[in-house]
Amino acid sequence: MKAAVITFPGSNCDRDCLRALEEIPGCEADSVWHADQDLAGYDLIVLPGGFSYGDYLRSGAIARFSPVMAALKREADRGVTILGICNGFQVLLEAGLLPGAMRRNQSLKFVCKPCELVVDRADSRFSSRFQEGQTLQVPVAHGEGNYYCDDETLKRLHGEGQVVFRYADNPNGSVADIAGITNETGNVLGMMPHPERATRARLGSVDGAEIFGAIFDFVSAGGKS
Amino acid sequence: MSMEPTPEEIRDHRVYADFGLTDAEYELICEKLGRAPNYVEVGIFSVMWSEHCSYKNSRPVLSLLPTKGPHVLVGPGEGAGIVDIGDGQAVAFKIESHNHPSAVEPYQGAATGVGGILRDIFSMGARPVALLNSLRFGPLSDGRNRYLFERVVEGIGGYGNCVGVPTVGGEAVFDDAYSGNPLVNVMCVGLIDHDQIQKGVAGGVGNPVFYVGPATGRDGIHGATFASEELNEESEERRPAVQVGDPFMKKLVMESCLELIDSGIVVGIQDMGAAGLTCSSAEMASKAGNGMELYLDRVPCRAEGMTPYEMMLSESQERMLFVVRPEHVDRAREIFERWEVPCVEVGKVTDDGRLRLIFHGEEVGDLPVRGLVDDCPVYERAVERPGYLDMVQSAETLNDPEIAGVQELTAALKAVLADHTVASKRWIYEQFDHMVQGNTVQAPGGDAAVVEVQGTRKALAMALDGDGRHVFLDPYEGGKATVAEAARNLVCVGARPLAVTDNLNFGSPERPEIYFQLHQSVAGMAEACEVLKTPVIGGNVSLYNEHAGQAIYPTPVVGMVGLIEDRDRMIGAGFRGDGDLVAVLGATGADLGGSAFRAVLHGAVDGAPPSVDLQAEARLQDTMLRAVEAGLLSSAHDCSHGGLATTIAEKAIAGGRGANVRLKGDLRGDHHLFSETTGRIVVSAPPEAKEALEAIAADAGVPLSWVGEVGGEELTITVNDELGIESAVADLRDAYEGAIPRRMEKA
Amino acid sequence: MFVARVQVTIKEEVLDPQGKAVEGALHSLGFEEASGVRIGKFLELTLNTDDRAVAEERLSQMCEKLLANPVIEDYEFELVEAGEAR
Amino acid sequence: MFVARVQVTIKEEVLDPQGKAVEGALHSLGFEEASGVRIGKFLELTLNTDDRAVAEERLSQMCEKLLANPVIEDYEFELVEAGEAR
Ligand SMILES: Nc1ncnc2c1ncn2[C@@H]1O[C@H](COP(=O)(O)OP(=O)(O)O)[C@@H](O)[C@H]1O
Ligand SMILES: [Mg+2]
Repeated sequence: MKAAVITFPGSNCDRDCLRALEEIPGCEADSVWHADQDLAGYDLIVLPGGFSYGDYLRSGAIARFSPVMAALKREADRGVTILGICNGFQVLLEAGLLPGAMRRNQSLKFVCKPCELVVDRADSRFSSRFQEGQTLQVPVAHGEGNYYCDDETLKRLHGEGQVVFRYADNPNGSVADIAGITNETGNVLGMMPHPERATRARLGSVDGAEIFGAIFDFVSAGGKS
Repeated sequence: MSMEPTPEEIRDHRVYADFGLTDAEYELICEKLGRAPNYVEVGIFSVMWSEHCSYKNSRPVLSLLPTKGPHVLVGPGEGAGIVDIGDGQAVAFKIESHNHPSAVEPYQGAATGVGGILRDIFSMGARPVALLNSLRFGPLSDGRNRYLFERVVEGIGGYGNCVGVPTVGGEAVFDDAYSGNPLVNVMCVGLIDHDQIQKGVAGGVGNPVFYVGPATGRDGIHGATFASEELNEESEERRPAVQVGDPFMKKLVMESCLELIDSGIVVGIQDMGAAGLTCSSAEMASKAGNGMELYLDRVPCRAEGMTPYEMMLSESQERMLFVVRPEHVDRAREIFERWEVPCVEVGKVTDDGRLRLIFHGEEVGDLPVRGLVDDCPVYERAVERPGYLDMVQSAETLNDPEIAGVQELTAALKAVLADHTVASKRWIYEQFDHMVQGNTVQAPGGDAAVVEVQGTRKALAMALDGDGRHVFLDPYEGGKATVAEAARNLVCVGARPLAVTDNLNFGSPERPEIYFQLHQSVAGMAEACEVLKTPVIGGNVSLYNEHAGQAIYPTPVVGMVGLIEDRDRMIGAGFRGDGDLVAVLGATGADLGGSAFRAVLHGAVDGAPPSVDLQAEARLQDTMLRAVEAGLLSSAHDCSHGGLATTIAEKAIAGGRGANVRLKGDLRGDHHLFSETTGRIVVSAPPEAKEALEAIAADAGVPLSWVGEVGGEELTITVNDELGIESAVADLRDAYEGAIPRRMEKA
Repeated sequence: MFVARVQVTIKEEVLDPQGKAVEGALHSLGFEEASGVRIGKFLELTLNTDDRAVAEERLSQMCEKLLANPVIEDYEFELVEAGEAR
Repeated sequence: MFVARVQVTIKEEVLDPQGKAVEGALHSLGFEEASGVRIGKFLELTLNTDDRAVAEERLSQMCEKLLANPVIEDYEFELVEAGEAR
């Protein structure tokens, strides 16, 4: 599997994501600068967490105009697997690749802690290593993770099986406890929790590694789950 | 510019006095210059000769501290100290205060404090891997204190979270002594290879000098002076001294500077911290024994019509100064262009030992570099033992009516656990990203934070400790205790303490009784550092912490870093396995002076605090490390505030399991449970480890008593067979975890 | 030259956690008369053009594209000729 | 009843990193004509009082105490009688 991790000015989980990917045998991961315009040849593109452009104005609002984003859209349309984590999720929302928007956490406070996630769909390319209803330990760290969408969109998300991860104990006020959703075609996932921070037992959990692992399985199987 | 006073007016109207210079200092400046200084020159002298930059009041005291050790690669004098951790790697760390800015604008004050300390670390060439902070406020029952606390925490998070350096630990203390003058100390730890260590030198005559970072504004002018005076009603008027941080820009400046350093072309680099362009240029020139010429027209400015005075004294954030050889200029520019960080040539290195300022083709300042940096007068202040000491120390702390019976004692324990200084600091650290970079293997909440060194089996442990109450009651013993506790925190996770960075937070040194506190506590710290073999490799001094004439508790804060050779040996504070045995290492005496128990239950801060037997402490810590190395222990937790009862309760809460503990001894029950004798650690170990642990302790002559076993969901503690504490762990957790949130929700 | 003053507000139907919190704080400070607090953004910028119609058109684009997120936010602006008193 | 509209802006001499970043983004989107971008807060609230003078006085207090941080921010407001068209 060939993976790309995009670095926007202000990304700060890019190295962590690279490291998590490199720990998978058979995975090659490149760091890609936001000014690059070519993403051809990658099986997975990761938009990492952090504070792109300081998250000034709105989180993800400025990064979505980075040169690399046009290429990302192309790859997304082609069905390439795209994973937006935390700030990456916010960028995908702002870019319209996923529906909805982020608000400030209900507590108005940044929250960093281990979090319990419930797997809502085990048939996505991101969650195939889990059982439906299984709970995972994956930490969150964000100030604007309070997911919003209108009722109609929510119905559609549920109807189309786009909600992949839910919070067992909602840390931020998100609509319907949503922690991670895909687009309609299921190749783009945005999630607020950080799987790259749950890749070694010493960090408290290895559940995050299984998310990367599921993507690896999908790609290795020639893009069929 | 025409509005600036002339040299004559400065002299006649004593304008220099507004900048904090004395008449004698002004005379000395005239002597150094051979003439009366103009406005920009007197401004520059005043910041360079402020306490914050010159240490003119504290230098005689600082010289007491041991600074050498075989593993010290860089000691005090640079942006940060650096200590070897083997295999060509080293750890850089330093602490810094941002007390006064935080009192006036808590969010930005704290945020820019974090920004400043990060600069100190990466300007040495080290990549920041962890941040810590030490906070002190008045009680949270007061609205203003809650506001300061809330905003300071947000500011630290707002900055640290954004730059992507995990905030892994710290401390927070609440006491009336800090109402009106909160303390905000921040520490940064970085990793570096030996061959990458940078020094802030302006070497090579003729080399160009570059300014990096955002434009200079009119913010923070005279910040260093502001930090060196007492707070009063007019402090709010000093608002221009408050700066706004830009963590996003900082992240870019940091990454680009690290790349520049990595490229190997840097001759010298230094951050523009306190006193901005002035301090960085003068110090870099001074360290190289050179001079520097600055072309002020080229300094990027945010506002129109900025004067040389404003440019030189601004403390706008996120700026750096560096020197490279002419042939490397293009390479340097390329790096900053890629990161979209402004980088401008603003001067050159000269050989005449002068700092010359050129503006619109005219020389507007001409100062001797040595005079600015090294010739500030040093003051040996008068020392006088404060009158209060005899009074507080002679207080009877052992004669209060005994708190007895399981109900009363359990209630007392819950009250101590819910004291906001003792209570869980989760409310704080959950607002900090303590996991970014993916190396945090002991999150905040334990005795020390632990961060892995990527690509090795090593890990770094770090802790920050201060105990103003004990230092107030006995400066010398309190100074010793502060160092001893920091080291003990490190050994509790299995780390060997390496070195110290300290922050001396005191009142006005011009008051003899304050100078006594400063002198005595530093002497105590020095002795402890000597015995525990933890040299001081850097630090910071913050004096004049007074509000409305009232000084804070004398509060030296110690930041310590230790090394864990094998991360798999690391242990935590919480009970781990049911059936494990519980032991107390160290002896318990009747030490209620200055204790949390007395403060919470009797409302008194008095008595003689526990004295510290440093030799016993060294043996204890050594024993602890040997036990960890032998893999004997399941957990360890330093016994400090709130005594054995609190320590054991914390172990139960952290481990999510109960214990059955039986204490024996000659002390009164409540005293046994809550005494704060130093030099104790509560450990748990599997039964099979019992004999080996006994052997190690006996060998070192460290008292060891087996007091119970782990298990169940209840904590019970008997003293001499009488039930003292009995509670579900969940109820203890509620008291401990709920204390700060409940106080903040009351808002 | 125009000075643009842009107000970006969270849509009515979207819960505004910040507004709620500020309202609570106002009440606890004794400002009981305050209600319905909504918090948004206020932006000020200068537009280097002399044609009001062009300025309006361009500013609308800026708002649509970047300054507001149409999923949860509304915007409103006014243009004032630079130098003019407001 | 009055509706209050409050604008909180960062003081002239204080750095506004948000404004800087947004200005950069506008330029890279081709909105070269935009400059001097400053970002502040916009608040809307209802005041349950019928006396304009009282409303003004109280609103000033709210701004001083809570809504603006006088150390680095300025504020401005207007009061509109509820129901009135703006
Ligand atoms: N309390 C202290 N103990 C030991 N060294 C100190 C102490 N305070 C300051 N120093 C050292 O004095 C040197 C001068 O500090 P300084 O240049 O003022 O740093 P900064 O500008 O970052 O405040 C630093 O190396 C610092 O580590
Ligand atoms: Mg420095």
